[in-house]
Amino acid sequence: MTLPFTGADWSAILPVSAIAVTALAVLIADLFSGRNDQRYVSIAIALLGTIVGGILAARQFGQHHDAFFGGYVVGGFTTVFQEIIVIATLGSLVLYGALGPAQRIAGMTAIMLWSACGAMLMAAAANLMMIFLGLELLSLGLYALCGAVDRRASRESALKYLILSSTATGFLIFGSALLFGATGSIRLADFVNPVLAMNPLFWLGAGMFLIGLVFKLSLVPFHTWTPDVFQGAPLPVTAFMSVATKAGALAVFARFIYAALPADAVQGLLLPVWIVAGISMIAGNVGMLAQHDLKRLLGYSGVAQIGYILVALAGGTPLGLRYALYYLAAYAFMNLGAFAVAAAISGDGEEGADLENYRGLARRRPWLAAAMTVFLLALAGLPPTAGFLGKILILASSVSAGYLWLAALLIIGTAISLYAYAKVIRLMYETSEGARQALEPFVPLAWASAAICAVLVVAMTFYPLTPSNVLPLVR
Amino acid sequence: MTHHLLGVGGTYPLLLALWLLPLAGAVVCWAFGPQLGRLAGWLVAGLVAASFVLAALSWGAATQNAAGMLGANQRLVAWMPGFDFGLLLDPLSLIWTFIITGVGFLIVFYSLGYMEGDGAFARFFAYMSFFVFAMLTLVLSDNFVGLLVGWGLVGLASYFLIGFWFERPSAVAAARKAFVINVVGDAGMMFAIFLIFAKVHSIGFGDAFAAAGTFAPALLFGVCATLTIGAAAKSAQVPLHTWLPDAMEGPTPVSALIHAATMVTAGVYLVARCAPLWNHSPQAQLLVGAVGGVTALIGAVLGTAQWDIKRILAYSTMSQIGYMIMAVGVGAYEGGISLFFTHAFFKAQLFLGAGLVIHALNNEQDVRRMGGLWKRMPFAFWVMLTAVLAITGVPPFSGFFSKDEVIYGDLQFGHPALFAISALTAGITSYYMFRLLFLAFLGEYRGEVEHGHAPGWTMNVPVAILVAPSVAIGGALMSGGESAPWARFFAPQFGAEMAAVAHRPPAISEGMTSVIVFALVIIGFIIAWWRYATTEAKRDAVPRLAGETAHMPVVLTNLFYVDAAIDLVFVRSAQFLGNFFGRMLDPHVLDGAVRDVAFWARWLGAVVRSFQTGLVRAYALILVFGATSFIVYYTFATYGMRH
Amino acid sequence: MMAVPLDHYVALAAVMFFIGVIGVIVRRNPLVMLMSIELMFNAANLLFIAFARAWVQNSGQIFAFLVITVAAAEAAIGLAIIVTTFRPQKYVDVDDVRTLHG
Amino acid sequence: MLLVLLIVVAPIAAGALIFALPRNDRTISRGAGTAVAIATFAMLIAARDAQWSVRWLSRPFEAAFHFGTTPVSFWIALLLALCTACAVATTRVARTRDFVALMLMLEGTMLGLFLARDLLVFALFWDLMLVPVFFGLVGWGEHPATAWRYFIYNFAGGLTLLLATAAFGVIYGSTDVIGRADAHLVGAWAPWIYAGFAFAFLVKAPIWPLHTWMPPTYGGLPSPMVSVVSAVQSKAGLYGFIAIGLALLPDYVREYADPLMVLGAISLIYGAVVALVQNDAKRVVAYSSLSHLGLIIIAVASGNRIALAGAVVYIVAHGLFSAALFMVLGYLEEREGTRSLLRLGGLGWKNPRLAGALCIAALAALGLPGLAGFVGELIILVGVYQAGYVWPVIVALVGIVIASAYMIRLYQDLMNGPEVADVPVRGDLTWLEGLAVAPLLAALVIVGIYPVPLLRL
Repeated sequence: MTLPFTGADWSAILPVSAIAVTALAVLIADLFSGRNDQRYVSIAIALLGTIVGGILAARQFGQHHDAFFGGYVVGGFTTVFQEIIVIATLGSLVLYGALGPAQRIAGMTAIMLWSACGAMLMAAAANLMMIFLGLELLSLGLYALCGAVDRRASRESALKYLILSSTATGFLIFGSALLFGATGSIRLADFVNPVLAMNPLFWLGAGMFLIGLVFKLSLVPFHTWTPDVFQGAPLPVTAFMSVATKAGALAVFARFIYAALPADAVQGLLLPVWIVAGISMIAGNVGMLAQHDLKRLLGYSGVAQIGYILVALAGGTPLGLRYALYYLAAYAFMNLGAFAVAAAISGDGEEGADLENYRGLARRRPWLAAAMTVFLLALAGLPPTAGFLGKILILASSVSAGYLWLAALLIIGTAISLYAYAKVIRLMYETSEGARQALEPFVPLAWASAAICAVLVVAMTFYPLTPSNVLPLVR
Repeated sequence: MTHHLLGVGGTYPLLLALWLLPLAGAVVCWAFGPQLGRLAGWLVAGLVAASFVLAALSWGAATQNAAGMLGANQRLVAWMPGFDFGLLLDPLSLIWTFIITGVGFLIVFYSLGYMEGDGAFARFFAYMSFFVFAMLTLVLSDNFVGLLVGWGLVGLASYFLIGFWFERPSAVAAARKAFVINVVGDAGMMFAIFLIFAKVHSIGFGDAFAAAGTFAPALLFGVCATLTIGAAAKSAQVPLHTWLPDAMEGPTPVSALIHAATMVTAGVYLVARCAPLWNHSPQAQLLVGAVGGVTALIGAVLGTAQWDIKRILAYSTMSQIGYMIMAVGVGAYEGGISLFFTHAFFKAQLFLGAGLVIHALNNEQDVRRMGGLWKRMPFAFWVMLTAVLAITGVPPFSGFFSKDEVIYGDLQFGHPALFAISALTAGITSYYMFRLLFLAFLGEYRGEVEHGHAPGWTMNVPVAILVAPSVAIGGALMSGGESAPWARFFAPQFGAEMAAVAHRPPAISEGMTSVIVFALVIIGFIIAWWRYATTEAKRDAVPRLAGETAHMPVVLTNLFYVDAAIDLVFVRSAQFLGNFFGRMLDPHVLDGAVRDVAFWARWLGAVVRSFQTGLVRAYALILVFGATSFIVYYTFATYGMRH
Repeated sequence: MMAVPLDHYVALAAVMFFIGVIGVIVRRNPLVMLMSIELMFNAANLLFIAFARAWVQNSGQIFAFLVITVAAAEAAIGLAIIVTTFRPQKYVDVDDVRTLHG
Repeated sequence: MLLVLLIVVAPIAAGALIFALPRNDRTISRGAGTAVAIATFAMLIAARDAQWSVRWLSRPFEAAFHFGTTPVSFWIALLLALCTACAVATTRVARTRDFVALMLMLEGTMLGLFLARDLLVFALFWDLMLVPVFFGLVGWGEHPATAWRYFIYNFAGGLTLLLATAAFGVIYGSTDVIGRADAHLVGAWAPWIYAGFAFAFLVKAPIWPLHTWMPPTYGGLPSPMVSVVSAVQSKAGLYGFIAIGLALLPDYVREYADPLMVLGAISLIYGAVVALVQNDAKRVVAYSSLSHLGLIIIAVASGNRIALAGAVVYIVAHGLFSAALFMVLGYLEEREGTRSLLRLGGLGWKNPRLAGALCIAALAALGLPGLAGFVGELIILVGVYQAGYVWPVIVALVGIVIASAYMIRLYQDLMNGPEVADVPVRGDLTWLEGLAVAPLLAALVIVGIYPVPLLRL
């Protein structure tokens, strides 16, 4: 018998499978590589494979194809999200290379690659099953990665993430089941049916489905896991989570609201999401105020940043999606850059997380401090960074969509957030005696990725690469 | 109506030279003071003399009266439409220029000796020269803003010179007071400028005066009233007079030049210059006349209660300027100006004479510790005597003629009340001036200084020179009413006004008024003699003076409480507000609000973090709570939509 | 035609799901919490199956199988994590795990 | 014309390059900084009417990196270049190299603001110019709380500006509008957009009651930086009112003129009376600027042509004399180690040049006729009165009187009176310091006599 799938279908999942295979290659290579260079072997292979995957994915841009009976859509914004995920993976893998003593990291590398595959599946998923598959592939990997370091905090974060995330997943699949029950189909494309606009079952299903997504996006009040897990997980994992998870979930969310909802129900169906987004912009930013741990601070900041991105989507306008993508890409670079700096100043362990270690950094490592400043200013939305332009684009779209109250909340939240970010800047630049004198070691990988991110964050301001003709290819 | 000021656009380069020479002197002395040394003084004296000569040379140009254009004109710069600047030399400004440069020269020359050996010799002359420049700017401008510039700059020069010995706190305070009160005057004038500009869209005298007839009465009164504020501040008129007595902290030559001869008469100049405005506003004339009259009286009364020789002269200056202001206010422009003219000489003479005394007695200024000086310094005595006779208006000294014109002017222009006041004031004047003379020069010497340093020729010569005009110039120029050279000189400028009043002759003749005034003067003299110059008065002068000091009416020792009132109403209240705003409102209320925002933000953060207990089950609970609210919404939203 | 009306399945699934949720909240033993989560998953599975039957759409059943598989994997990882977390002590109680907070 | 872009980029790039110098370098960085500032001055004159533009955004609204001076901003930019040159030339602070670099970046960012012909670029530089000052406060300030108050307060303003800009762009379709006569926005949204702009401008100026960040900031910053900040950065708000408020939303400036004028008047009197009782020399000047800027706000609110011409003169004048005042006070503080009016006194004897410089600056500040300040005040008030506003004119005149009081007090308490024993007097102005202040003072005199070029709007 022959499989009902065409070559096009297989080529559609080529990028993902490339990365998945790379993970296997890493594991195998690890067996044959010598004691002291194995970590670099793993990293090298992983990076190579991911880049290949990225290139393959990039080649799909614009070539729209509904693979596997419309369950897996490539082209269009899938590509953009997948590229962002690839970038996140690269950035995080680099951190693995930069951090810690020479140890066996092949396993972690492989798992991270598989998680990336999960995220990429989510980005392309166009039916509930594929979404669930990707989500779980991503999450299962992350559970393992979180607990993969022999530290109490790390194990705790893993446990918390496991329990909470699975609960949320429970809501998601229950919602999926209800959606299936309301529509008789698992293809998002079939949900655009106007008759569903009034169907209570459909509404309830959509609601519970959204709960699962909103949890992954870590919006208040579904954010409680974020600070703890970000703080507890190893640096590279946190970096990966902060971008890849959100990218995947955001892709699903975008596809859901753009391609899967009856037009005249969209307003009502999404109102709760906008509300929690608004709350997140305030809560996330005030949460940052009294933090002493960079990863935890960035966890809270992520809560608020996702809020900003959702504001862009609030209008449901094509431009809104473009700006969301732009801001997400910018956010990826800001965050990865910040984590790269953190990695650069942590030696074997997690010193990079403790803000105390940033005191007086400008005197010891001016360039690192400068890069960190760029990232923090970008997160705060100050020029000359992509954060600034992203903010103004988001404001523009929300104003034109008439969601002024979200714009106002965004403004207030941003004003608050500046305090938290600038506090770190001040730490780095203040000239106090308490500062440590020992010079942080020079870590080429971390420095390089920080530099690249900094350059991109600034460059994106002046050359805003907002992917055009995205929306036509959503469906 | 005189349209003679519309000479904008003319050229008369000589005017530039005569205007800028003193400035050059100031700049040079300021920049190269230390290097110049004593030369600085001679340089300034020379430059001032030079501009006096230039002024004399421009007599013809200033008095030329061709095609309704009186005087010479030099345009300077135009800022924007309506803001044209230029210089103007006409009879009025010519007279002032003569006094500024002429008397100015004598006083600068006198200072050569007086400031001998002072630490900041060059700085003094830089200031003096700068003052002359500023004063020339004031009187030569052909527009209100230029006038105001000069107005401010003379105020600055006077500030510098009052505070010349700035290690003395009293001098510093006096300078500050003088400056701020003068700025009040500047503000008044600025407002007048706004009013005028809004009406005629120009700052030029000519445009304003040409349109004076078209002003609404209220507006015109407003203009004159605000200008009066400026005049009052600069000319020490009630209630803005309090700075003048304190200004005596400055070196005596300064008091002579700035606070007697020239600057303080700027108010007179202003009113005379704006005659066309005042002529159209009887209320304004009454206002200014009243201010002047009251000031004349108050100045004289306060003059009777002073012991500091320079303060006595200061109050007499205030009183005399009151006369002038009153005169020009009521419309007797010639009279006012003639009093300014003669006053410049005899008051300068009085101050310089006093300067001789003070110099000789090592800066002793209290007349109670003088006495019998006519034996020690006869020259000073004779100088002072002639000057006193001049100021009290004893014929045929110059003061007689000018004061006569002023007092008679009140009647001519129909202000009998002012006539009464000024006649009375004349009597008081003679009392306190002779009091000064007797206390200082008659009787026995009551001080300690045995032999101070005798003044050199540089001090004596100028004083001697001044004697001549203060004795004779009145008779020479002002005798003979309409036909007098003085009257003919000003006929083109104020002729119209004179003609306006010619046809309403007052009740009593000019001769009659002179007799009345002179009688009062005699009375004043007799009282002074009886109190200070009789033999027994001279014998036990010391206890008598002590008693007089003790029993001095409190209202006089407190100078009618004007200082206290100003201090309480303006200074204290401003400082109170400042403290309240700056130490209370700013840090605690306004900034407090900002800090509260920060506080509430942190509080909110604490609330948010308080949910992060670290307990998985708590997190799950929160999650479920959120989920429940979602579910509730999605369950009932559809109901809401259906019904 | 089906013997048991669809509503019953839905109701049962809802109850199961509810019990699962409650379990997650109230139980302190992570293993039991995992079980409760499994209960939630299975509630969903029940729905899938029921709806698949009702719509005559087998994608629901496939979905159910997928969920079961994934749940198994999740349980495996979960157990591993729980073991590593509580290896030092003799009993398991999630309330002991609270170093990360604030 | 690329030169225009160079004007903005050169100082920033130079600032970055200066970091390449050895860490404890003083003279080279100082010299280079001065040279760059002077170069920008020259380039500005060369590129007076030039423009440079390149497309930035096409959606959601047109935006372009569009630079070029407007008649108003040209003078402010010149002022900025001049002040920076003078301030940098005599910088004497710890870590001079870093400080000079910051100064150049400050100049560059502010030049970007004043040369921006596009609202979005304007907003970008509006936030960007906060950063160098924040670093100045962090690295050299007196205490950290000041940095927060400055940064967050102004950033809040920047955000409302951002929102207003976005709304303007969405509604008008383009933000490339500064300096264009035809771009007027009206409609239901416009008042809110104006409100967003106005808040930012009022915070930045600052105007009562949004001024509380200003006295500590001016007091805490090292004098070279505060001289530039008070001289030029505070003008950003006023420039905004002129170039954005009056040009793009004139109807609403007119409609809400009275509240604006009230705020201006309150600031005017408030700043004056508070300056009257301050004992910290720098704070006296700080509050005096609050008062002076209030006058400019009144001018803007009046909307009268003459008043605006006067406002330009006064903007430049205030820049010159506040820069000079802060620089001189800085020299004083470096010498005496304190700037308390209570502790200092009688310095005039030993430091005639210092006293002279302070005197001229103070006189200009109190509006002495013949100096630049007077010209501005006079023309502003002439215009305001012509526009029919009488009470603000009277308030302003009262303010002028009080100004004379506090400026004279400042000068006298420092320079006059008996010499104070316990403060050391360490020498008069050096020739370099004199040379640095001289241009500002000279400009004050020149503008005071011949302001014509500034009056051509």
